[in-house]
Amino acid sequence: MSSDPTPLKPGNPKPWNDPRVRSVAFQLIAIAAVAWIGYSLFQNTISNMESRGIRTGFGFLNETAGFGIIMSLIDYNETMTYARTFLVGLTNTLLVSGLGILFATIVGFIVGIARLSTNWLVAKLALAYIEIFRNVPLLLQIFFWYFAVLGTLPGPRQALDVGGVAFLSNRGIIIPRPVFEAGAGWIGIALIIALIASAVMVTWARRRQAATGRIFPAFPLASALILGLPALAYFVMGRPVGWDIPAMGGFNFSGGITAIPELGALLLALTIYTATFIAEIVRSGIVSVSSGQTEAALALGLPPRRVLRLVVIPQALRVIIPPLTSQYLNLTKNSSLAVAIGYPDLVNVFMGTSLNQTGQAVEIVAMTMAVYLAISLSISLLMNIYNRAVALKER
Amino acid sequence: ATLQDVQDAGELRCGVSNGLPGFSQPDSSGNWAGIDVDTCRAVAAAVLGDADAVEFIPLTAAERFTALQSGEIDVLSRNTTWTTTRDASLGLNFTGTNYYDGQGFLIKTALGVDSAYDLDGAAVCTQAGTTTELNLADFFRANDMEYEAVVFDTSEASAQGFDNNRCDVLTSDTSQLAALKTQLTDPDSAEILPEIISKEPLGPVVRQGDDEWFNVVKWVLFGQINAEEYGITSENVEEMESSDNPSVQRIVGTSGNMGEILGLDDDFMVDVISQVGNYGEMFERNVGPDTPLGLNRGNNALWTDGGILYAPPFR
Amino acid sequence: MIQVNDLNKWFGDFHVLNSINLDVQKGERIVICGPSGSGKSTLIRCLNHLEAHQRGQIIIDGVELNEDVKNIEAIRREVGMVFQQFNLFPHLSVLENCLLAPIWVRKTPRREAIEMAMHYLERVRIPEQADKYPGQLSGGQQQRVAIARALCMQPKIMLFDEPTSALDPEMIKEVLDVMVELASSGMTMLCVTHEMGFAKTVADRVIFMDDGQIVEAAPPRDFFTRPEQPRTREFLEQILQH
Amino acid sequence: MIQVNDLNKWFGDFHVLNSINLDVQKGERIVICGPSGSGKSTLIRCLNHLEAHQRGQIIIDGVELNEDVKNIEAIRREVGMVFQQFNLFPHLSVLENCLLAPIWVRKTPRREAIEMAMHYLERVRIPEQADKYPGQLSGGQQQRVAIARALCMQPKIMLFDEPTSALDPEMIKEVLDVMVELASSGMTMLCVTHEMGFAKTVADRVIFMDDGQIVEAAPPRDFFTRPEQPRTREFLEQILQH
Amino acid sequence: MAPHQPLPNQPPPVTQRGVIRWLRANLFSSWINGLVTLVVGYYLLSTLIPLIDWAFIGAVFTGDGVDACRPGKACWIFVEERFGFFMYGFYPEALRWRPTLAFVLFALAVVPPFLPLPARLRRGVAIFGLTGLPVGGYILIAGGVFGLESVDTSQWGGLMLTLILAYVGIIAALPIGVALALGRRSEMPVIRGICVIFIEFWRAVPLITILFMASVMLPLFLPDGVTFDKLLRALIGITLFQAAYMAEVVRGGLQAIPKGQYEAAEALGLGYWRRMRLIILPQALKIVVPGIANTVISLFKDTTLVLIIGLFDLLGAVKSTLSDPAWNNVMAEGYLFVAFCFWVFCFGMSRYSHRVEKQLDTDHRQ
Ligand SMILES: Nc1ncnc2c1ncn2[C@@H]1O[C@H](COP(=O)(O)OP(=O)(O)OP(=O)(O)O)[C@@H](O)[C@H]1O
Ligand SMILES: Nc1ncnc2c1ncn2[C@@H]1O[C@H](COP(=O)(O)OP(=O)(O)OP(=O)(O)O)[C@@H](O)[C@H]1O
Ligand SMILES: [Mg+2]
Ligand SMILES: [Mg+2]
Repeated sequence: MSSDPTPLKPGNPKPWNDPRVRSVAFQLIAIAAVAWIGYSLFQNTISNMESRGIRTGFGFLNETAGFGIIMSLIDYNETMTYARTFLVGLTNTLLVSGLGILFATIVGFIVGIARLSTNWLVAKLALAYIEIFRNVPLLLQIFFWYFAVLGTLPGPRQALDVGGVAFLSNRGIIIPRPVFEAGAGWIGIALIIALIASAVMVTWARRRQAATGRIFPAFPLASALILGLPALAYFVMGRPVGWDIPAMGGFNFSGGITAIPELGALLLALTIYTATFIAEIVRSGIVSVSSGQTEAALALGLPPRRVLRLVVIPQALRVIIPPLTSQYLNLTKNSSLAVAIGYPDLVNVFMGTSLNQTGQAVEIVAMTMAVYLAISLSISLLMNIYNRAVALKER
Repeated sequence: ATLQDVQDAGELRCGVSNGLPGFSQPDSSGNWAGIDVDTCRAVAAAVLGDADAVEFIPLTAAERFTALQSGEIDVLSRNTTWTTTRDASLGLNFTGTNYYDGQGFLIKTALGVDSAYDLDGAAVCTQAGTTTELNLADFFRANDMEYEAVVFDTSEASAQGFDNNRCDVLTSDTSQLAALKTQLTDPDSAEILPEIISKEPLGPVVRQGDDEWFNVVKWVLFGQINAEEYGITSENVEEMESSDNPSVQRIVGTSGNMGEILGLDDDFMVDVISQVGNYGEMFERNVGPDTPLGLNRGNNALWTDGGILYAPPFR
Repeated sequence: MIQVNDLNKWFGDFHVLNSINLDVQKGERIVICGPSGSGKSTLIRCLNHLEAHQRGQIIIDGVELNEDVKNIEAIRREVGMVFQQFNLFPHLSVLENCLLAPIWVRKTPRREAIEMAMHYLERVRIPEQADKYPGQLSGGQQQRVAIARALCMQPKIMLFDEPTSALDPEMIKEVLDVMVELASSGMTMLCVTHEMGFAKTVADRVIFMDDGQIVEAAPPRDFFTRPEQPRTREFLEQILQH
Repeated sequence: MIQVNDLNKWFGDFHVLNSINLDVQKGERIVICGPSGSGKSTLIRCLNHLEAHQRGQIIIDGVELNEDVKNIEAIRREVGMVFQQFNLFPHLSVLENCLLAPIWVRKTPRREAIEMAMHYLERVRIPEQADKYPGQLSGGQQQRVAIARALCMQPKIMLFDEPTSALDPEMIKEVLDVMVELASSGMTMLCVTHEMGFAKTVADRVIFMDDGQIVEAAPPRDFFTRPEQPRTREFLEQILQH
Repeated sequence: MAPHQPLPNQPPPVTQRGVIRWLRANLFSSWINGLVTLVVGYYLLSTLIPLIDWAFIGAVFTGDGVDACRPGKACWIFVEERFGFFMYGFYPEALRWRPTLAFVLFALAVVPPFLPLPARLRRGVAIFGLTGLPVGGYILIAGGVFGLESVDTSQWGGLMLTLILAYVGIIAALPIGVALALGRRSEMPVIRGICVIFIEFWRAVPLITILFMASVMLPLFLPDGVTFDKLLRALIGITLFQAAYMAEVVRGGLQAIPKGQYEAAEALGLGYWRRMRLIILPQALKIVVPGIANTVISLFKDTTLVLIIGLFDLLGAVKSTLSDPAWNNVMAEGYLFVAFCFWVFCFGMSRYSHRVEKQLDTDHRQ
């Protein structure tokens, strides 16, 4: 063993030939370069802003904005502050991205599966859909849906009427708004009870299956419960929910909840565009599960839908999820194209109007970018956690 | 200093609207025309002696101030309203007014509305980042009416939205409304309501803190107005050089040193007037009664003709 | 147990199985061999309807195999299959692989299913691997898991499609040992293989296929020592050289 | 030619090489063997600094191998290496694989380099494959190209890391033949291999490693007939069974 | 037993043959499938027929002005009349042969992978496409030297501008992307960190915010008086954006190269840069051809965003004429025309990349 008192060390190289020295030096230079670039950008910006008399700082956030926004999820009117417009833009961006992600996922999965249909017509139709909408710029598609399609809907006076309660016109879709009266709380309580009962039932069904082997149709029952119980409460309590049905008055419908066409067009375009990518991802995910896996599962006697649920989908998801999240990110970023048709998203409201009123470009652009960065980083983080959780154990 | 920079570059960078008939609009070979465009040309003629030495940079309303602040453009001439905030807190200076305007409403005749006070609940198309957007809010608030603001990033898109019936009313400066009306599928299906809800003095803007350049841009416009007042036109400017009216002489540079004290040649107004014309010519050419816009001088007539155009004297 | 009458199958225009007739008794062990492309795999796969046939009859344990989904499911429950490429489910542990069929097909309570799975894993001599994932096992171990998984269905018939040909020589022995043991316990087996040693020791009948047809079927002693058909002789000469 | 003094290497906490001492003369041919994981590959890879060592000295042809980039370059120029997995460059033709080192490292004019490459390709008996791509060759041919590629550097020392263990039995012979020929031409060689036949024919010394240490080093005659250490005997018994 | 007589192979039953088989297998394999076929087929026909009627049968292709068009049918005269503007923007008409020539050269540089040319010639053409062509193309289009009349970038527009943006974006983004990818795999933590931050930043923010910064805010960050061309700035923004995506694609390729290749190259005595240039990158880039093609296609589509910063690319050019009072109600035609142009290019590029992939692959089977 090495009980040598003076161990032989590999001789020391000449410093300029030592890769460690070189590496440290190189990195120092890199740090210096980046720091210098950063510093001079900062310095230039400061001095330019000063010499041009541009206001700096975030004080403007507390000033009154003074302009109206067509759609806002949170309470807003023109007497509120710029900080509020930031929140309005942010929530609108999150709304359109969230809905877009939801719809694009649904459409994407359907089309991706249709692509694998044994029906030639369906498969080719799915392919045609993908090839057409994937290869046309999103901005153009937004214009198309907004101006060329939704723009041709009739005006509010000639609105297409769905059962006299919901209306479709070029002002958007207007649906009745529920007005809760006394006793409506019971419906909520019934819903909560149904949810809890369903959860209990699913657990119980799983336990019973483990104990007796019998499979319990928990899913259909739970759905029935969640829908049925609140409905029951609704009638028992003597229908405590009134509906604010939109009515034509003056220029527009009043009452009800309106989904503005800008939102509609943006959602349509984002959904249809992103779904083409998701469809391809889904298809390749499913194809990546080798036919041997399906055959083995069938040979075990599993019925086809169980094969899907127990064998194919869990394996396909591993392949699907990572590229799927980057599509989600793309969709969120692409929602900034809202500015082209006037949907009041973050870029439109905050980086558009607010920036223009206050003139504080640097602060506002930085805040806007920070929002997108934060969204992106948190999704990446979740993604990494997921990936680690589902990584296949290998030798 | 901007004057020096422009002279060194041999070209004036001018921010204009990306398509507003009568004010700034490119034709399909890239030639820009409009009263805002001519304002820039006049500055270029004064500073560089060549009215064509301008690079026009189309900007959306939302981009314009940032572009000027950052130094991306030398002068902003993009039907921009002169307001306190803009003058004071954006680090900008308005050099004057090249068009006195007011905000109005364009409405579909079919709706049968004839007053802006009957617009309660209307959907209103407008352009992002404009005073229009703010005045609109004020007007409806003051009259206790509801409205729905449909905000587009270009005026052309807002007209498109109005045309598509996305909104009931299009609001903008009346001059623009006249221009936008011509772009409708059926220009006769809409009319401009009588109410003017705001004052909109539109004019060129420069960066704050560069007084030399501020003066140049300011006095080129004043010069054009004064030229109209003294009857100097692009036709007769040569002859006017031999005029013995001292006011005229100072304008055409045959007496006094107006150019020199501004940092320009003494006959800078000759370049401006011969190449671009006086204010009246500029007006008639771009927005006057013989153009598709067909606007009358109205407020924009000289003070001597019942308007409010009043330029300080060249002296 | 298995009756195949005049079975015909085409892939497009290509006639893969041509009038196959076969009768397998309960407990019989059949080895199928033949040159590549002769339709051995296809035949095996027809027996649990991984491939549909176009003409003829397959009757398994009294149930006719046709397009009727109920029949197919009933038959698949009785027929276990082991693939050349193992086809284990990589996202499930070894134990979970084995539990799938008992729990979801046979509706066995989980506890019992686990007991049974461990029993079969012991039988294929890898009980200690129960909690590993397939990716962590060697090929031989994987194939043994595949056998255990099929056994967990408690099938009446086991089909093997070249179960050893994707393995390294040392691992082949592990798997063959397990199969020999299985055979000696009286399981009905159909096995496509070129392991002639295996055929000699355990088969009741060896079937030789060529060009989609059964050329010869005979007990192994006769088959290897005095094949009747010249085609068989030719094939045996090639294969026994090794 | 090669001097290794008290060489120690750790992977993290794991002591892979433990006080290795080794002296190789010019023209000597050394075979290294030992159980898997004993550190044979690591030792070989230390000799051209594919792995850095943490203690001890390696002196090759008078140059000490340390972190000094110049020294590493100088030593790599003199040492050719043949990997178990060949590691040919798939995007380059066989000839281009061989030209790489002469042209870019030795700065030989292209014409000369081609001549030399063809010479070595002839020596490994595959001149006719010069314009093919590695993907089009069999394993044995690929390994011969790898040898030719290493020879084209005109190295003073050749290192082989189990050059035949990824090959089919028939191909092993092709490659061993080439190596024997190379050995007989007087090249200094260090070869990790379990081909005992090769060791017997060409080695000047056989080194047995276990657990990161050199357990025994002896001429092949002594090594195979009367190994001194019990550990060596045990290993030889296992390996010679085959 | 009699010697085995091989039975003759029989033709498959009718359900397995010809058209019937195809129909059965593909459209009517089960009653559900059959139903789906009928429903889908019905809706397909009932939308396609009016569409075809609108776009082709009833459409007006030649004539004079908007009056020659039929209401409710496509009016392609509009596209025809403005075609020059859509293709070249404000580029002076007399000089339009110059960009045309540049693009013909470009097309010539793109074709060779499909011609049975000697490898060396092919490589020569490829190198020309990556180096000589951009320079030559720029000189041709911008002019100002060799007696060519200078054309300011503010006059560039239409499809020409779209193609220039995409082409330059790709050519410039590739080397930066490769450098970033190498940096991200570097052993030096500082370099790796810088590259990671750079890549993640550019991938996270929307392109239009970048274009906004580049087009109106840039002078704020630069020393006083330093300024450059607006088109160039858009190009830089697009390029850096693209480079971040490219870097991730290339990194995938680098990761796919087995460690043995690095070691073998090292054992041959090749230094870092030679290792990368001669061994690693050629293999990695080949692997990522499909990935590169995808980013290129998305870049090509993203160039439409320059419309928002006031450049008249193809979409911008079309959009700006839509407000022309002389041409009312031609919006659908205009947008469809743009969509068609983009579609042709994007679809073409994806086919092209498949071909290139195959081409690179047949060089040597593994
Ligand atoms: N899905 C398919 N479509 C078309 N032809 C097929 C298909 N599957 C198999 N074949 C063809 O059918 C023939 C029989 O295939 P099969 O797999 O049954 O042969 P095998 O006897 O098992 O051969 P091997 O010993 O190589 O496994 C082969 O010629 C094969 O090419
Ligand atoms: N990069 C590494 N990091 C950590 N441990 C390693 C690394 N490379 C090798 N080892 C470990 O070092 C030990 C010696 O490895 P080495 O490859 O030198 O053995 P070997 O004698 O060549 O074995 P074999 O005959 O299997 O090739 C092994 O236990 C191995 O797991
Ligand atoms: Mg087979
Ligand atoms: Mg080793």
